[in-house]
Amino acid sequence: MATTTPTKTKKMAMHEALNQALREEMLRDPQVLVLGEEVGLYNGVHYVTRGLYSEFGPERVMDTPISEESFVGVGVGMALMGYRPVVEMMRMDFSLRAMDQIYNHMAKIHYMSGGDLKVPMVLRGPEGPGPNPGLTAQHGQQLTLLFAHCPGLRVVTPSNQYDAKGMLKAAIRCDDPVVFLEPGPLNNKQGDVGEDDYLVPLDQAEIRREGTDVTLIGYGASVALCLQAARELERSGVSAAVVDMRSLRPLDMAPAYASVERTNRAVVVEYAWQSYGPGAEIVARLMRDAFWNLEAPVLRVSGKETPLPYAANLEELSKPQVEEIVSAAQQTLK
Amino acid sequence: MATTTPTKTKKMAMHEALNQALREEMLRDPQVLVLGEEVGLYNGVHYVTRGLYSEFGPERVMDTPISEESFVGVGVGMALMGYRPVVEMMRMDFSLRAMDQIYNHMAKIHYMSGGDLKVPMVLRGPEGPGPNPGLTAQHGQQLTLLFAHCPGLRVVTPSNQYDAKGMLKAAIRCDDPVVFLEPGPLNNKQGDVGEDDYLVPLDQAEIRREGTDVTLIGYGASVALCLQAARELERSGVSAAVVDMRSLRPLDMAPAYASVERTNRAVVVEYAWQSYGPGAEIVARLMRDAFWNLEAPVLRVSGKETPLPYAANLEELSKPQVEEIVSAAQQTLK
Amino acid sequence: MSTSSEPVISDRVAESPEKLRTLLRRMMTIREFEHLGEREFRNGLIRGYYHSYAGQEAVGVGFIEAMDLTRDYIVDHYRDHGHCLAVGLDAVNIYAELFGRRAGVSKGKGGSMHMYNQEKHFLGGDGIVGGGISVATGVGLALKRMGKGGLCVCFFGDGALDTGTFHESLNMASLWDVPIVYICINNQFSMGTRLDRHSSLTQLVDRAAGYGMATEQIDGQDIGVTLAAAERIFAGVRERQRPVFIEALTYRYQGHGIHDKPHNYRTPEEEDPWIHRDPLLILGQRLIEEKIMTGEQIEAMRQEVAAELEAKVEAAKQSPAPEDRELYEDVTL
Amino acid sequence: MSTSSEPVISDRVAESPEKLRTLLRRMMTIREFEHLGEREFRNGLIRGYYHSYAGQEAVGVGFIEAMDLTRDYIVDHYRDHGHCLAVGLDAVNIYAELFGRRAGVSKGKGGSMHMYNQEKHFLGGDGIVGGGISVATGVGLALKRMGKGGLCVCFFGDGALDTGTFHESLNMASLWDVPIVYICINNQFSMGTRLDRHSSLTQLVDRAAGYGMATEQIDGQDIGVTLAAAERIFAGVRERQRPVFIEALTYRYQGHGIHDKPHNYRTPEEEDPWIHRDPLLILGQRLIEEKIMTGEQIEAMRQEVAAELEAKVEAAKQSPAPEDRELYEDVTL
Ligand SMILES: Cc1ncc(C[n+]2csc(CCOP(=O)(O)OP(=O)(O)O)c2C)c(N)n1
Ligand SMILES: Cc1ncc(C[n+]2csc(CCOP(=O)(O)OP(=O)(O)O)c2C)c(N)n1
Ligand SMILES: [Mg+2]
Ligand SMILES: [Mg+2]
Repeated sequence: MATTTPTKTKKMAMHEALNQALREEMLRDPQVLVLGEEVGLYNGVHYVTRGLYSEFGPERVMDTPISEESFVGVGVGMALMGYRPVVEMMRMDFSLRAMDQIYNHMAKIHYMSGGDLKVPMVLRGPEGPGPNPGLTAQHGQQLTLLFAHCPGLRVVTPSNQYDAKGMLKAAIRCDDPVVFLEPGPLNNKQGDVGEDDYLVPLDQAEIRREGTDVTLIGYGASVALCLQAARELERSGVSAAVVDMRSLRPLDMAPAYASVERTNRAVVVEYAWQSYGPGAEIVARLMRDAFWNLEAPVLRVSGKETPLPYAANLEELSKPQVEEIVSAAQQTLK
Repeated sequence: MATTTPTKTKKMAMHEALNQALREEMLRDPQVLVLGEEVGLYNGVHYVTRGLYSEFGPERVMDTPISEESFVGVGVGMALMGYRPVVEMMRMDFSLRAMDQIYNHMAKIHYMSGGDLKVPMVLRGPEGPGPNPGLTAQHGQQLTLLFAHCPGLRVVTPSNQYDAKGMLKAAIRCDDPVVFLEPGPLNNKQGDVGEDDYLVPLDQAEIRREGTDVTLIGYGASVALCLQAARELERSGVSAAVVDMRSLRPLDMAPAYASVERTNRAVVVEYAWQSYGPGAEIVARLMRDAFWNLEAPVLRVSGKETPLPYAANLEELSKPQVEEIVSAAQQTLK
Repeated sequence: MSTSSEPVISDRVAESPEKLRTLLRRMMTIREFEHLGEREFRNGLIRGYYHSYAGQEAVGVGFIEAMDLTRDYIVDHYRDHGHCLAVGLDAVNIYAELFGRRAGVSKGKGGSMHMYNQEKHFLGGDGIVGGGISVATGVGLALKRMGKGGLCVCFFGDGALDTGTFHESLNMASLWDVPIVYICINNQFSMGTRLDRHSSLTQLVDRAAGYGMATEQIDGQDIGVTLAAAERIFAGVRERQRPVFIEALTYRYQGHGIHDKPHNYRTPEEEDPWIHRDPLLILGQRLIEEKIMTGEQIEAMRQEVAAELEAKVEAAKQSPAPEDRELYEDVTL
Repeated sequence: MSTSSEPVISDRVAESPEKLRTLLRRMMTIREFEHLGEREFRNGLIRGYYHSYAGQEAVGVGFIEAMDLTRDYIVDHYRDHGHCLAVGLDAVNIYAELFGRRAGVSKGKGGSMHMYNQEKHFLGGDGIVGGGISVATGVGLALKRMGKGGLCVCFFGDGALDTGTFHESLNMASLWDVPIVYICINNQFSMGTRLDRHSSLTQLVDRAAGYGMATEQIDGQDIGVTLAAAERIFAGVRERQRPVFIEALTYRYQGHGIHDKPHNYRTPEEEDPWIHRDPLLILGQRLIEEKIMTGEQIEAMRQEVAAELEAKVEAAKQSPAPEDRELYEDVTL
């Protein structure tokens, strides 16, 4: 997949970057269409589909009933016929309703048909505790793991506005089914986005910050926490590298390995629940392939293992904290 | 939870052991009931509910329509009212249809209600490639991980007939919602089962074989592979310990840590797909808490990362192989 | 009990003046509760979601009044504040939940959509559209097994009819003769989507036709109607041990949630006829007509209710936040 | 097109003698195919699942004959061998799939329930009950957008009506005017569960009443009826661009799958009337009555078909297993 570096950039919210990606791809390819709850007339609960209904009309921007299992299936069916549906989950939590379609159809038809059929679709939506606080237990989960474990899917998550646009465009053009996880906490956050038609590859991790003492590894919303922690560590003289995994399936470990070769230490950071969270796989790969470079155990800083509580203090506590990252990093240096 | 050691044992298939557990608990406690597809009149596709319908009648052994999401919900509702429903998934694959009920209701109501409500139910069924070969991509998955990641659930899986009975009985008596995963490959396999009313704790891993050179760690059906590999390793002079995790949530790492303290080496074995599989968490815990005892990276032997293919040779290949375990163990000893 | 889709013209319930006054006060309490709650949301005391029950009071108050809460149970959807008040939970505890405080109905852990109370037989509050329908079916089945004549009342919106679990659950309830009353609160919208854009049939009783279950469409604005219908229907369910599906026609005054601006997708003109059939107005006029209360007395009652609720808001504010360690309580780690 | 639940007495189709002979041969091929397949299962060549189509031939052959496979598409359930034959896939490739060989319809990777063929517009085979219903709805919607008059035919069993996705999909198909024909093959059983023990209404057209969609119950045993109904219904769907729901009444001769012993839950007596209305028998008798074929000619045809299929079995056996590396093909790693 070719990456082009855009010449001009503009500050915008992540939802605007995603909106640009959708709009550009819909203009480029008439097979691209969008469906989901409130994506059309309502303009999208998290603004990602804003303006598309009035520009492209109800045949390409389809409001669905609250039927997650089946409108994912509708997406699969349209994809089998050569369309490129982008199916929105209002929140990824609701994809629990669609797990059968995702695991057993979207992900597997290509394989089960011996390669005869393709399912070029994108399933996307926000996950995790944000953009607003107070989402509570059934609306603010980060279920990344459920997708990442499933062969046949690609699972990606951007950590910034620039990637959000380029990766969503790449996902739409990809012939595999792609689960595109939008970090809820970043939805309304501003950042630089290229104005041209550029793609960001779906299978390449990226070093966000060089460092020599410890490698902080994150994906999606946790990359920002890693960068913050790295700045704090710098003050106490610790040089932390930050790796943004970007894709969880396939998982590109090369940049992490390269960084750990220098730092010999790593901390994996994620909003997901720790036990069996995606970070465990990153640790297990480091164990296998970077063991001899490690001078301390790789630690994890994660979301706390409870349903997301409502009370403000408990909700805040339940998230991975920058201080926890800092202290984990320091612990690897002891 | 008290464990009693039975005085007499008898050889029987795992499905018979499970059947005994159900029957004993139904006799003991009138609040215990069973529901699922073909569990009654048909006597259960995998024989686990055999005879219960004629003994306990249709009010306590309920045949359901093909409505997985909603009959799990029915189980949740009955549990809220003080019943102890045991909900069967004909195959755990079909629980993908019920993921919302499992994640958002069964697992969370206790927490979301601030502890006011309890959901004492068991969700059980066979998973993985067996008992028969040829289950194919939508029927032979091992989706352990999807449950293990969810706070609020207990997730257990027996590796032998004896535990199958004692753990299912303990699961039924437990006030937490329990996902009880029956290793498909073991369903028809024979082994010793206690004839009395005994319980096996839901949160304790167990050393199945002592060894001094390498620790093989498995759960459910993979424990048998570990034991086989251990016997083969013995022939080449390698002494392998085998740890049976038994419970994945909570995860009892103590026996594994103790064993690795002696062996300094470990291989984690599972039928699940490797990437983001439960084994990754076990590796990540060893990384954190046993790092300084390790003299080689902990390796994993897992199911291959593709949908389960049909052709006999491909299906066989897709499973974790004893030779792969042996060679991974030997690699840790290099 | 009608199984047709024709709206049934139920008799207005003939209740004592005292009862009618109580019902008015209860509906007023809900209306005022939501006003103050929305104010406190804007003040920053409430976070996340806020779904107001304003406009729908006659449905919840009518049906819940007819329940026998010594043996009947409720399973609710996320728009649950009004129902919490109707079962008799103290507004202090409901506000405290909305403020995320220890005194909250769910100890501050649940939030707006997740109120539960075993004692009042109120089994949630649920944030997943349709998520409670199968749970309620299980509760109804348990009540049947328990044999004390209890029934389950399950509330949900028109949008919930589009979820597969609605269909699965009604089939099972009918197969198994579950004593349950499914109450679809048809407030004409699923979030910003008008009924005819999400439902292939807009007479929702017709969408429940496929289960061999009695169905009935009722006016959800007149509490005389909802209460009379509820009493008659509950008696039938207890006697026949069969499920029933009710479509209560009503209207959501506010946006879907507090951030939603409904005039993006509907006009003030279409709201008008509903506002003219406001449930508080209808009962108020009846009380005036029947000379039970004067307009001034009604206004005085409203002010009294509002003042009481202000005190409840203040009391709720006094409750401390949960302690940090409570994060890890009520879950096996 | 009827929207009522009354069985419609469709005209028997008046076809050329040649056509009728072809239809008989096709149904015979399916029947014999399944006999040989079950034999090979018992011989150990086929593993896992085997769901026989025997008894239901007039449904699949009738409806598929009426399709225009240059533009129409099929989405099927797991009982798919018969439909694969009806769309014109070679029995060699179907057997090869059942044997897990490279020449298989899905290169040996899918198995009995997972046959797919883009060229024949056959989009699966699906092991999840009801799993294809929404996929088919998407296919139908795509066909509508493509504007070439194509329609989608979606087959599933009576058990699939209990899955929520059935309900969700029909609602969307009706809302969006999707040109799709949902064909419920009501063979009276969902595995070992008789219709009245899994479905609250046993006239399945009635369970599809809630979507404002035309529904029709037809006799699924007489191919004259199924073919005529199919032609009429497809023409209507193309013209009106509206979905239709069909309930085809038929019977599953064998157990649910090859290991199932149906006499554990049903009697030979109740099978009798169905076996007397065997689809091959009905068409055979018609051919004899109309003097198109004699009984001997029919038997000769059966033997010829059987011999041909024996050769196909042998040919399929010649196909090698997939190479080991194919495990990792057709999936992004
Ligand atoms: C499974 C699921 N999908 C989507 C949502 C988001 N959502 C919350 S409420 C709602 C609309 C529901 O409308 P209705 O059922 O009519 O209830 P009302 O809000 O009108 O009371 C939607 C789409 C959700 N909570 N759960
Ligand atoms: C979601 C799901 N649940 C359960 C099963 C197991 N199962 C396979 S077929 C079947 C019965 C289906 O009956 P029906 O839909 O009438 O089709 P028929 O077998 O009669 O053709 C069941 C329960 C499954 N495959 N998928
Ligand atoms: Mg509504
Ligand atoms: Mg059937």
